[in-house]
Amino acid sequence: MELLLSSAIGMLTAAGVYLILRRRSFAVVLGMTMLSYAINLFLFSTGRLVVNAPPVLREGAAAYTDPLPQALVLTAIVISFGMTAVVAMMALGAFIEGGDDRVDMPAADRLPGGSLSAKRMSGDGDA
Amino acid sequence: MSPALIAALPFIGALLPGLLIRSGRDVAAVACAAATAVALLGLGLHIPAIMAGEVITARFAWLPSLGLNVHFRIDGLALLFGILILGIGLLIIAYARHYLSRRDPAGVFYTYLMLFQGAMLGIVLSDNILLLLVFWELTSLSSFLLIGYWKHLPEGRQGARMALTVTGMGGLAMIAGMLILGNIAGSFDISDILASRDAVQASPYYLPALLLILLGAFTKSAQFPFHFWLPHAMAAPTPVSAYLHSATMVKAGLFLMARLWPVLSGTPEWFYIVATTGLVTMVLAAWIALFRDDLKSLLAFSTVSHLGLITMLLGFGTKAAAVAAVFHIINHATFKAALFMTAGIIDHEAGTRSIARLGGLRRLMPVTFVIGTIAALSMAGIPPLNGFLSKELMLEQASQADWQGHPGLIFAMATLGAVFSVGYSLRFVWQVFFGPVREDYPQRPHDPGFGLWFAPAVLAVLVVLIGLFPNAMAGWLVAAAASAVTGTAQHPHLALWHGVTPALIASVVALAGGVVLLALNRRLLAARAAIAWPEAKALFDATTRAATCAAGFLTDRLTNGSMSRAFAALTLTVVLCGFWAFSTGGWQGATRPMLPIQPVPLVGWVLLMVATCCMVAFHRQRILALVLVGIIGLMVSVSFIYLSAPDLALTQISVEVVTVILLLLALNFLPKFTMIESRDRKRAADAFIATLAGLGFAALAYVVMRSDFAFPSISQYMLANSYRLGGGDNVVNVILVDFRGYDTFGEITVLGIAALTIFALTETLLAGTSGRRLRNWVHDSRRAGDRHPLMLVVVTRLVLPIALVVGLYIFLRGHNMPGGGFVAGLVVSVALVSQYMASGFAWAQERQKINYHALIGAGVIAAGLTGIGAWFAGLPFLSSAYGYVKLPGLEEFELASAMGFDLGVFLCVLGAVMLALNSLSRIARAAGGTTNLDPMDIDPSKEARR
Amino acid sequence: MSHLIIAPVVLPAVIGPLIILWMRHDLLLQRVFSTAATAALAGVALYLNLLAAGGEVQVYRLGNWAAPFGIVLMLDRLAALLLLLTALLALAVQLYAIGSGWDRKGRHFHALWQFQLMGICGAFLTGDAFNLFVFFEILLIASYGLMIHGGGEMRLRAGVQYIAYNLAGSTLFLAALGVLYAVTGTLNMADMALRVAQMPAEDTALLRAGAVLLMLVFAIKAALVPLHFWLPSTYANAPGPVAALFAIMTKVGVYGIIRFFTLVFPQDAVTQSVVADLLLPAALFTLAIGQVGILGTRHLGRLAAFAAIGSVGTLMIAVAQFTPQGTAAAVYYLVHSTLAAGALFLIMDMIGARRGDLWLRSDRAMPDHGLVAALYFVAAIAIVGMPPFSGFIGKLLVMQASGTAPAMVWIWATILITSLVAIYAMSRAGSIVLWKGAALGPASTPAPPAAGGPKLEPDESIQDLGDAPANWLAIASVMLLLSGIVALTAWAGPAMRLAEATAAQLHDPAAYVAAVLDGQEGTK
Amino acid sequence: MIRRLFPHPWLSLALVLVWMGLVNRWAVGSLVFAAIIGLVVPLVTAPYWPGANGYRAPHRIPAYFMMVLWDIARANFTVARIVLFMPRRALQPAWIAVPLDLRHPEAITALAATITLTPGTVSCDLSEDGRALLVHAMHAPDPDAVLDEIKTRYEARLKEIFE
Amino acid sequence: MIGYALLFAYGCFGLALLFCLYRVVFAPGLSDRVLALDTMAINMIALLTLFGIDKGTTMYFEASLMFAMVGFISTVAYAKFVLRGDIIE
Amino acid sequence: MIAEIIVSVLLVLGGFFGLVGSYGLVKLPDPMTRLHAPTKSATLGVGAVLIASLIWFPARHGVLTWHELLITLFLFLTAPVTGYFIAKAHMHLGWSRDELPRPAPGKDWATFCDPDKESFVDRQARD
Ligand code: NA
Ligand code: NA
Repeated sequence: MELLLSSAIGMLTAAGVYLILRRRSFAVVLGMTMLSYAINLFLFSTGRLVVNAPPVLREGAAAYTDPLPQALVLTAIVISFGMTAVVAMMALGAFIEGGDDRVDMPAADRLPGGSLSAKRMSGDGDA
Repeated sequence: MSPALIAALPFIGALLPGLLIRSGRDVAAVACAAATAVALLGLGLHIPAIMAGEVITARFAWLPSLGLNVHFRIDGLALLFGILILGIGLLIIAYARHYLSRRDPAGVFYTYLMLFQGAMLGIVLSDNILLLLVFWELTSLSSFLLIGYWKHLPEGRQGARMALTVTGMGGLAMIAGMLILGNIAGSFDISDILASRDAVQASPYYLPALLLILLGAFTKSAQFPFHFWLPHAMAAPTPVSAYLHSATMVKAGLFLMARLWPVLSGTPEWFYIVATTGLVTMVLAAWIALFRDDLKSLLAFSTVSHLGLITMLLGFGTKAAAVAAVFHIINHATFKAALFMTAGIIDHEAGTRSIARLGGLRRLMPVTFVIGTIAALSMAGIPPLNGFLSKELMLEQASQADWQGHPGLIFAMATLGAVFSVGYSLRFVWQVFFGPVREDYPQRPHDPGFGLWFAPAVLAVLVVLIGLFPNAMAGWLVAAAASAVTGTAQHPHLALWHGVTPALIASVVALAGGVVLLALNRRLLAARAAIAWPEAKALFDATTRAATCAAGFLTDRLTNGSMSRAFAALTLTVVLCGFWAFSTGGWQGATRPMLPIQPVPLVGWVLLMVATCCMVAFHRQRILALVLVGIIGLMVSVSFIYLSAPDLALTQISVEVVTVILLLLALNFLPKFTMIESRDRKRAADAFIATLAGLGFAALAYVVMRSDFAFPSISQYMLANSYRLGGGDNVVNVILVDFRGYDTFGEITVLGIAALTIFALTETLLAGTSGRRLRNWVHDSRRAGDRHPLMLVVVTRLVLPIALVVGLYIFLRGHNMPGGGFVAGLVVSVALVSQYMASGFAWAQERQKINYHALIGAGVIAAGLTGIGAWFAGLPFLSSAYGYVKLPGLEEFELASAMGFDLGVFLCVLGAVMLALNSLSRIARAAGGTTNLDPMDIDPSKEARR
Repeated sequence: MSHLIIAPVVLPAVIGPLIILWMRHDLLLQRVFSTAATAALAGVALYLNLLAAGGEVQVYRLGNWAAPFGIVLMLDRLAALLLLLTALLALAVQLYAIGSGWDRKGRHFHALWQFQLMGICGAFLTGDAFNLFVFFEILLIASYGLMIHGGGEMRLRAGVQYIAYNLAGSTLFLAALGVLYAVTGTLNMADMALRVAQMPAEDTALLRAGAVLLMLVFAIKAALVPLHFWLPSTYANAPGPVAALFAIMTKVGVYGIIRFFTLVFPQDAVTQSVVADLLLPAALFTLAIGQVGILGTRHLGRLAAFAAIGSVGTLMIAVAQFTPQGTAAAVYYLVHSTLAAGALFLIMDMIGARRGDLWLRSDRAMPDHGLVAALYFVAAIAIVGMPPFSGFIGKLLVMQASGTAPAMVWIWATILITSLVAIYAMSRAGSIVLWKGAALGPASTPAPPAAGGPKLEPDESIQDLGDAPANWLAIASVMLLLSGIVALTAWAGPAMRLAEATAAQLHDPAAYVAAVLDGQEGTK
Repeated sequence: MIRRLFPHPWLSLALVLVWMGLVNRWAVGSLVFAAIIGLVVPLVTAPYWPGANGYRAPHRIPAYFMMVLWDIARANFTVARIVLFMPRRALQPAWIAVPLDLRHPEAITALAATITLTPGTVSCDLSEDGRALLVHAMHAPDPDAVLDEIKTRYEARLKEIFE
Repeated sequence: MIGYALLFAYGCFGLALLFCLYRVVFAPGLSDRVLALDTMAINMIALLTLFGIDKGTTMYFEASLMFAMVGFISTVAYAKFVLRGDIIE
Repeated sequence: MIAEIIVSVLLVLGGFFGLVGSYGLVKLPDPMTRLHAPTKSATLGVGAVLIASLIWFPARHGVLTWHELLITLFLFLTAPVTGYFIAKAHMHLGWSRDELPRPAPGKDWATFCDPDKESFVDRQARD
């Protein structure tokens, strides 16, 4: 079981990283989602794996699984949901404002006029 | 007067022009002059004590733990420089009052000038090398401001930058040198350092310290090869040139060498570095000065040359040479300041400083002529002026110096320098004042008013007086200063006539050579013009431009806005660092047995892996990718259930659906497909990085799962006390609302903020240009009819109330069974979403106005108030101290106070989710949406009723 | 136990929602309440400094739970100092935002501002590793909202990058916490310190991995090379006052490293080489990249951003010494660089408001420049570390603290050479923009854009700032920040004594641990 | 007054049952709580369910429900046989337009649901005037028979119940 | 006997999940995939119920209920997206 | 014992129909036909398993739970709507109006209606 879960975590991570390395914001959002699945599973697994021993107190239960990582994962799920919502909205906003959904900053962020040909203008006008 | 007050007076003076900004330039000048005069007076009061060999000190702690303290000392050297700074400063203030035109902001000028004066005075009065550093850099800064005073002049701006850069570089090197020096000596106080000569010179760090400090001194004093900045600083107004670039600032380097002379000098390293640099500078700069056309430039190079001369003298390391150096400092300050002022007057009156356009001013400006000629002849070393005296001393010392076993070398070079010196001095006098009166001056020159020639006249008188009566006029000062420099009492005898010495012969040779040079001047100029000399400014500009371009290239290429690169760097860093950290530690191997693999979980695993692969493969088909995300989320939730985490499964699956809805809302506008943009090589590289990350994280997870806790987990306590102290059977929920309720408080805040951010962004989008763009939006796909299908509307009429009841159930049961406020909030949100999907947002919102802002606010406040409530019981925030209340006759739920907290969670989650969805759907509605009046588009019963 | 310890979190956490609930349509009310709350926060922070000045670590046990089981807030000198710094910076910058009218350019500015403060204060106060994550998220999400305040394409794009990158950072944070929990079985930092110290030497691999991941998390926030790529675009595109507030955000990362690697993983722990081998080179590169960036960039906003990166580099050099002397220097320099970077961002905003854009181009007039130029001059001196301001003192302290380090030559050379680059770059930028711009005069119009390039539109949102009313408030707030620098310079001695006491407390974690875990009568 | 308090009495009853099923405890306290829920929740959701109307013969619902259950069980076997054993080529799917006599949305929904739940047929769409239902049959060699069954077996009964 | 029956049912629904996966991956159109996803959720409910019978616990009821709700909502959302683009209009 | 037999039969039955339903998803030739299969696993497949559970808990553990019944009813309530929507999506994506029977002369199915020519009163969105 440990092998299954860890390989699944690895697979989700790889998928997430690959998608995040794409150039369109939607792929990046999907990658974020994948990554958060991976991390949630991982964080959960730090309580180690137990089948059918949920941490809900009841008569005659022999053992319970570790409840703490579960609480942490819950918090993490919620937070990553909020973050995903914001990034999706922001990607949408950037798309509507800019007309494409690339994630890379356009050259105009770094260079006046957005092109290297404008370098002269930005240079030391004294020279 | 305390040395500290003396040092502070110029700074106080610097404030005055600002405070008196409306009073005009006379008031500013008088205020500054008064401050300077008071400081000079204060300094003068100490003369008797200093002559008696005392050192006046003032000590204030500033940063004792670093050794940076406000320690001042006035000894002979400080006195000498102090008198120069304040005395000439006074003259400059007077001169500048008449020099500056009405358009120039005089207040600003005087502020800068006084700042500089204070910084310079601080340098010479410091008894702490770190404090000295502070003032040192301040002179660079104030000189930057003064050189760039005429902002409209490109030369001014460039010269200011160049001066700042070069002297700044030296200053930075000096920081290191001073720190090393202080650490060797064990103190940063000059008094202590001066006493630790042996320790310093024996230290292995002596040479680095020496080099670094000298770098500072040489750049400041414009020594070769750092001399090039000074001529370009001549773009400054002439009072500045006269003050900073002849009399004071450039002498800071000399001052420093003199100040540290007892500690650093006397070694071969010192001699060869300092004396050689000085010699080369002296000769080279004098040679260059011969050819300058600009008066101020000529004077600037001559200044460089004379600074080289003094540097060389200090470099000799002998006491007699030190005396000569000190004396020449005085003399140079007097004649050079006078010359600069003269040049300024000529510029002011004739409208040009170009020698080629001048000549014949002797008749038109007799006063100026007299002053300028006296000063220039002193510079040339013509007796009986003061320049002659110190030059004789210099030549005397040079004749005794030995360079690598070549005894006459330095003497010969020094004589050559003297020849050039005479040459350019005579050229200054001859080509400016003599010759026929011209008709083509830019403006008709005549002698200026008293205010302008008074200051140089004073200096010229001093030139003559010191030359005639050296011992009376300057002997005492030289003695005091030289004593301070050498550390032993000096009683130099200054005289015009020492007999026929090698120095005298050299002087005569110099005079003769100078006359010859003047005669050959035109031919020399032509010859020099024919050869392409490396222009220092061009070199500097090329260097800085290359540095700027390189920096720009590096910065633009490195931080090029590519997120992919940023992530690749992050991923690789994490993987490599993680691997390195892990592999350099010890792992005992697996200590936990593996759980057996059951077939059904195996199926789930296959599903998850395949879905993930497909997701990557098909991510360009965005809706499909979203469906696959749904499957992956489903599988993750199920695995939570299988591995004993029902709460997680509930949360994951409900978050999942809201996420999908949210992304669908966004995807409505985004392109539905992604182009292939990356080249194969990039994709392969990305895949490699991704695989690396996947393998790394999988390995980490595997190791974690197979290792036991090294210590018992704190969750044992939570399991044991969840019911007894937390009042709930569902330990996860008790952790969430009680043990770690503070986390949850933060978490709902995050959600609330997320929603507010989304709302604010929506508002911004709808209000701005994109609002217009949205209203003209054309959807890229064909849309089906029937927006609000009858069947969905009808079923929702049942599903919504049922879901609300389920939400209530999950909320109330959460403390004891899987569930809780968070999941309940999501369930209710999803239920409301189904209503909105069925009949449209606007229709539903019109019927039941739910203020989502208020829900968020109320939720956070409710959770917060539950926490604050504990304060009234004297307990910390979020203490659930109320115990339990059973509602009689009703459902038997235990109402722990934590439930109030959970209610806050519920409200906040509901409000946040709905506000976010609402905001997103508002964008869609702005894009040409319509609002329906009926819950369903097709309603046959309506006709029947009609 | 004073309930005021939690006030820096609860106060903004209550004011923020109140603003949303009752004042969301009334800007004046928002301004009054928000400013009052920030001022109150500063007051509380001042009180907490007095409380911490006794040298005793104060513990606040949330929910009245005993220490490793519940969450604790910890107030020591460092936390108190950073709270005060945050509150003062926030107050000044908030006044600027009001004075310049930035808070009118979008919705919920003040609510987000309060939440931002809540997150930062919570992060400084918490004694629980996972709770630190939660408050990191609060401060991050609020910063997302603030960053895109006012909208605009470039800002939104930069925002997407900023979020995405920090989401990756959050993921990493969780991974690190997971590993640390899986090894130590605890989340309380003091308890973790105790357990790490008892860790058997042959079982250190996971712990080391966890420590290095945690360090990388903080390195992302602190923008250490090569994890700094997110910063320039973010800060350059954020609204001026927001970027100024962000000056404290990188310091949160620095705080994390100081806290964890003095308390949980001190120098003698099994994780020692994790930090020693990685942090210093990263710091040096950060300094170099930052200062070179100042010279290399053509945009004043990015210039300030690179200056912020460079100052983090200097700061981390001091931190990476992990000696009391180094930490003391770091604390001093931290305060300085926060104020200086904050002021610089505000000044850049003022310049942008007067010129119409922030490109470093010589054909733009700079009207009404005298005061702005003076402010720029002071801030530039402060940020590049020239005398007389605290930047110089800080630089001396950092150099002196690293004077006995093996890599001393590298450290000093990097600091000094990059300082030169920065000095040249700042003087170049200033003389082009302010001197040349002033010489151009107010009447001159911008030159037409270069052929071939897209049309360069002045940022509309900035343009109308120039005639915003109450601009004196904006100038006063910048002066407030700069006067902080002056005070830090003038009272360098007392400030350094405080820093040294802070460092001494940090390097004696036993007292901290004892304060948390001992004497827990009356808790559940 | 009663009408305003109980806008949808049948819904209230259903919710009481749902609550009792959820808490899974037949105690008086639960029942009281369920009653409160039955009162409040329909009131809250009433705005979304305008123009409620009473049903003519609600007592026939259980019988109809049992009949549908039986049909589901029966049809399941038929469909299983088709899925498992019938070759693809032999399959004769058909679109059937069912003209509707029903007018009430609830009734139409109930009919559509019945059609979908009984294996072999799926209700796919409504006509633009709401007077016909589009049904897809998986294997209908004789579409008219299917149409006939729908009309007589289900629609007629639903009309009795609802209208 | 119940053990074998459980095993059989586990196998059936597990296999059913794989069939659904096949249809998700190899489908001519989006609606088929949505259908497969919906079916998957329903099969999951069955598996959960089997798991509950197997382990003798009712702990997983809430999860089943949630799966049912979520399956419904998300299927409607996907379909509505295909039909109209805007799912909340 | 009798309960066990009943439960076992129901489980086998449920498993069988669940499998058949999903198998149909694979086997059946066109999307519209495939739509029929899973509605079966939703009804009888899951239904049988849920009823087995409903019987099993009181019989074996002595606890009566109505939860399964609730889930069954909920599925019965919602499955027609999901089927309806997926069918509409099919029609929208893959069918033209000429391939389908007309509801009445001159009338069309709702999915094919021109969304701009609605028969009811609309007003422009106000915000
Ligand atoms: Na939580
Ligand atoms: Na889903």
